[in-house]
Amino acid sequence: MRKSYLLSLLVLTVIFTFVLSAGAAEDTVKIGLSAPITGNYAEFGENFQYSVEIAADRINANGGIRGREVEIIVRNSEGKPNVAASIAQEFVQNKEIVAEIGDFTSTSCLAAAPIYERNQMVQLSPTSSHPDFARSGEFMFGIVGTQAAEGPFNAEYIAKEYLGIDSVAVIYINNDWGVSTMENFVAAAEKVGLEVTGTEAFFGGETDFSAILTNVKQNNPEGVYIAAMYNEASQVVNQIDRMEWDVAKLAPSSVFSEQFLKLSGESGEGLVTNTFFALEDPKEKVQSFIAEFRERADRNPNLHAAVAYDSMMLLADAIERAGFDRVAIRDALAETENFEGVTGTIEFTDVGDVVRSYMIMEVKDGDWVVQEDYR
Amino acid sequence: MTKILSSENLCKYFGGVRAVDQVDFSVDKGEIFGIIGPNGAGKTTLFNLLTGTLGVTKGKIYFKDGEITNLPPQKVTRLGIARTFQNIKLFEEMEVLENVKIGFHTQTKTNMLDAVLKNNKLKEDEEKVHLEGLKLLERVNMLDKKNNLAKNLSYGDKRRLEIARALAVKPEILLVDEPAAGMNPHETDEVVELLEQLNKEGITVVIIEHDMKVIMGMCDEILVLNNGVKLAQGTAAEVQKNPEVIEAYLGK
Amino acid sequence: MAANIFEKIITNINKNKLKYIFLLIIVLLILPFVVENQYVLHIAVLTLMYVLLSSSLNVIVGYTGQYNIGHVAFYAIGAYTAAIISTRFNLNFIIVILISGFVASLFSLMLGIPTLRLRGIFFAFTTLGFAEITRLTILNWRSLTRGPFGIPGVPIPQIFGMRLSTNTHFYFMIFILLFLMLLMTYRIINSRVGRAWISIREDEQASASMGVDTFKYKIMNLMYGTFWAGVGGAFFAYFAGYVSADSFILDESFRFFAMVLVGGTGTLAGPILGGAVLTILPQVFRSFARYQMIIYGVAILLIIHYKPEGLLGGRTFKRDLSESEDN
Amino acid sequence: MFGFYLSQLFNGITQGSIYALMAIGYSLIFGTLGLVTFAYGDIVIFGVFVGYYFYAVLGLNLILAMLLALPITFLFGVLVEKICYEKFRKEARMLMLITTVGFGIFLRSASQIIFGTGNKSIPTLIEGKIEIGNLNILYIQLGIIIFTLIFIYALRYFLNNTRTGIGIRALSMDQDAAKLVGVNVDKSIKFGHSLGVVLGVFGGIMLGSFYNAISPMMGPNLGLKAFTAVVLGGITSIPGAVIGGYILGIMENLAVAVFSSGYRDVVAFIILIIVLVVKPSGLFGKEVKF
Repeated sequence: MRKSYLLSLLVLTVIFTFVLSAGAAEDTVKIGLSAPITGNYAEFGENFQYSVEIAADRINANGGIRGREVEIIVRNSEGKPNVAASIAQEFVQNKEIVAEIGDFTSTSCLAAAPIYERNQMVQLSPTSSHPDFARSGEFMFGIVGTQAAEGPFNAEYIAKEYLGIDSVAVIYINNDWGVSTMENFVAAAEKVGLEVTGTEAFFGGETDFSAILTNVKQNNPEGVYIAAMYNEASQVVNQIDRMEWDVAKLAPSSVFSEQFLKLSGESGEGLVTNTFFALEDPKEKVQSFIAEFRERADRNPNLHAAVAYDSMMLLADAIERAGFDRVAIRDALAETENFEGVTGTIEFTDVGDVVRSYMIMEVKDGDWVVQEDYR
Repeated sequence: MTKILSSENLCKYFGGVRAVDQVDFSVDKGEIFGIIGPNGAGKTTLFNLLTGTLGVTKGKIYFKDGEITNLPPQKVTRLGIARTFQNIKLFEEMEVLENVKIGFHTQTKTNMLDAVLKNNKLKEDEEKVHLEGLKLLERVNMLDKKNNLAKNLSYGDKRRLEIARALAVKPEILLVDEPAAGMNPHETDEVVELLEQLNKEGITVVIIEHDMKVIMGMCDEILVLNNGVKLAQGTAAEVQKNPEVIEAYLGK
Repeated sequence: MAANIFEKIITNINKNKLKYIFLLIIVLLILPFVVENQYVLHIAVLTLMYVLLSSSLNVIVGYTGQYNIGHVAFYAIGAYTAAIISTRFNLNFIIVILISGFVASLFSLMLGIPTLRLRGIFFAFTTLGFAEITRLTILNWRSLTRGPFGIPGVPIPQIFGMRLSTNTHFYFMIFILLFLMLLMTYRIINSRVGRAWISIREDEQASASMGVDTFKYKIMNLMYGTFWAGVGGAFFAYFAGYVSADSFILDESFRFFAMVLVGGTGTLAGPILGGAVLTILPQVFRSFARYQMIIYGVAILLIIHYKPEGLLGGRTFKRDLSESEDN
Repeated sequence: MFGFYLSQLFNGITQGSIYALMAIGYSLIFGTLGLVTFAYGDIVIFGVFVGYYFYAVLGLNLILAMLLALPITFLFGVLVEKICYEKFRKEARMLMLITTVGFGIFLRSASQIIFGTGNKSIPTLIEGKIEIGNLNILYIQLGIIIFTLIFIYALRYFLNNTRTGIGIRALSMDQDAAKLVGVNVDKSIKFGHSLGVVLGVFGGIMLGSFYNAISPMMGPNLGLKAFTAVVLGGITSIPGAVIGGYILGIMENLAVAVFSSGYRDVVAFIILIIVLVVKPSGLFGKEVKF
């Protein structure tokens, strides 16, 4: 009986190939979504998928784009740059796909960029914050704002002005995002006279930060800047608390999520970050997105989810104006003016990224509370 | 008669176990030399020491004019010492002929570059190895099985193939470890005949064997070991008369 | 039963090897002219690349029986060497690929000298450690490797003034590399050197008794295999135009290993089939998004259960590669 | 300065105690099967998630939920053994190596789908701490160390004095010989493997409870650490594995103190290679056939 395993596997393969290549209905407009659905970044990829699908369903409920239904083609990039490049190749080859949303990490976006650029298809990344990404091509767009903007804000307004501290240590995750966040923050700190007492790297998946924190504490900084995603950041604040170290805690917007509160509990109290998406934003479109997201994902959306939603809406807006031609979509996207998303007003710079303005947010009594409005 | 292989005060200890203890012996060129002793007497360990498979704890080993103590096995082989193994160590997933071909390793020179370029050196080597390999197989009556995998051979064939493989090394001295173990009388006779034939051609043979008929019948000289210690060395007749040997074999 | 047909096909292929090899080469040569879908070509390039990599691992694992489970390290070293050299010096890509292979080979020499004396599984542990050390060093040594950012902008290879930038160009590039690799390996395996390698796999002690300097041959074997891993890495750097440490995680090593075992160890054809199956399968299942890796894991388990000796029925390993004691 | 290294040493001991606890189960599995497994971390995390499921979804008492997870993971261990090892016991070791890799991939992805992709928080099992001078020692830390000691002695007793235990020990020395003296090989392997899994899951629960978080992606790293500890200390020597865990923890933390935090694992692996080259059987292991 065992012998039939392989054969059935082969048969399945053949069937799936046919299913995949089978033609689809003519009256849809296809958008590719490249996201890490499995692997270390799976939860972020999952956020992408929920948000983009919510947006697509909205658009379709309102009659689609130019009368056509939006169809999302999801591909799993596993968080690997070379896989993201293969997906890019698949997307550009499929003539029915008019633009792409993704990927999550900057390295994946950068690896896929040459292929999208060569084949003249928009790659709109919701989360790539590396300053080089949007610059890497005409067809590359990033909407989360770059670290070149967020770093100075965190150093100048959060650390110096809001928290009123003069020295800070940086703990950062050793990946493309973390290093870029650290470097931009450190550069900005030097400019505004914020002393950086030390930088310490860790690798994704690390659970024990006591050694790093002991190192950092040596120099007695007044604050700790935690350049990490919420899961590691919550570990860091937990362990700061366990050391009974009374220090100001600040972090980039990546920590803003419900999960952070759950995982850090009381030790997260007083952590300051920035954001351009707030759950208490009274705007109807924001609240209805939050409600819909909660219903599907059973949790509140975070910043990553919000920008993914806006990415789809932005593309829909551009396609509505430009039609279904890939190059025309690129031009329309670049010309976007005053687009009102759930993450505020979006307009692209000449290179294709967005200059964000930020709110200051702090964890108070176990909740994210906006302390200062956009500036 | 000149000495070809000998040892001086040879010892091998495994922790507290004295597997071979202060053994002196010498093999003369051209003879058939038997090593006997009860199980665990240290016969195979002695072979492993002589061929460099195991390092010695103390003592010296000489081959012809030079010392070979603790030389690695491949160097020992290059000097002209070949062996077979008690528990048959063929290259099981290789064909019979290929097994023999490896024996010619030391007599050929092909390196990786020659192989890649498929130059004359490779062709000459391959031709030589192929022809001589076939000759050796013919000698042990296995020509018809040249393309069988070694693992599929019968027990007797495996033993014979091991001897053929060892002969490919073109040894001056051949160490065979229980070549007739597990064979029927007819097969045993064949092996004895083969070894005697080889000896006539000038190869010195050292043999470990449990079958006393075989040993007593063919050996010029015999070394008796017991618990790692040498009991006696001499002709079959001398050994058989030695009271210590009788005691070791028959008990008190 | 249907499965028997599959068996028969395999036997038939084994019988008429030359014919089928010839046929396969013809098909592979025509492929890029017939297939217009760039995605399919892209996957075809990746497939040939993985076949090269799994074949290079097979040289080490399959022919000499050294458990190298850190093969990805040499792939990474090759890729990074190519990326670093080609972005700093204006060298022809053929030279860069060769240098990358040699650098990978050199690292394997450094690893092999102290560790190849270790028996079977212990050598495996050290290769695993080496793979992690390599990846982490790439991430840490920012001045040389740009750390987690990876190295973008690997120049487009050129030959005789022609820019090799399309999938078809890369297809022929990897095809030639793979062809060379297989031809060279075939010749070596059927020579004195290859026999020595295989004899080490079969029984190291007996091999030494035949006069084979087993340590030297193990080193040579490791260096030869890792040379091709380095070449594969360099090709990857050119093909992707971008290298980053995320591509060289331990999972990739296990993937090579799975390819060799799934196809069948110690045969030239095994890793070719294994490499192809395990490269194409995940692509086919990519649209299953979050179920993709589940299917991938199950597929490996099923194939190993169905055919422990590999799809093409290569030899099986002895349970113990260690030397048996005989006292 | 001295105080700094002292507290880093203490950090190392803390982390080492967790590695040590994880290494016990790994060592037992290694001894029983005679092979490394690359699914250990994933299996352990899966087990912890089973407990988490009882606690968070079914609303059971935390300790009860975690205790309930143990017999379930025992049964799960039997299943794993059936899938990954049973058929391949007489085959080459590398087949089992790849089946564990395949199973690890499968289980990790399945866990992400069943339990969600995000980190989950687990409350501390035992709250509170004692202060000695400048050092704060949490009860949970003490608990980890106490359990480690208990396991070493309990396992030693079990392996030396019970029928099943002696069977498992015989297996780790020589499977064929074990069979000859009447050990039920199949039952012993399954039992030994499952026991290792349960010990691992218990370690995982303590780990989750200490760091207050678990995620399906923690598996591979955890498995690699347990593996390193076991190889460092000496394969199949359970006290050796525990000491290996402590050495690993201390080395990693001192590496952060002396070099840079990025090189923490590099140092660990370099030490691993050096130990293997100098003494392949590990620091405290006996010479074994592998």
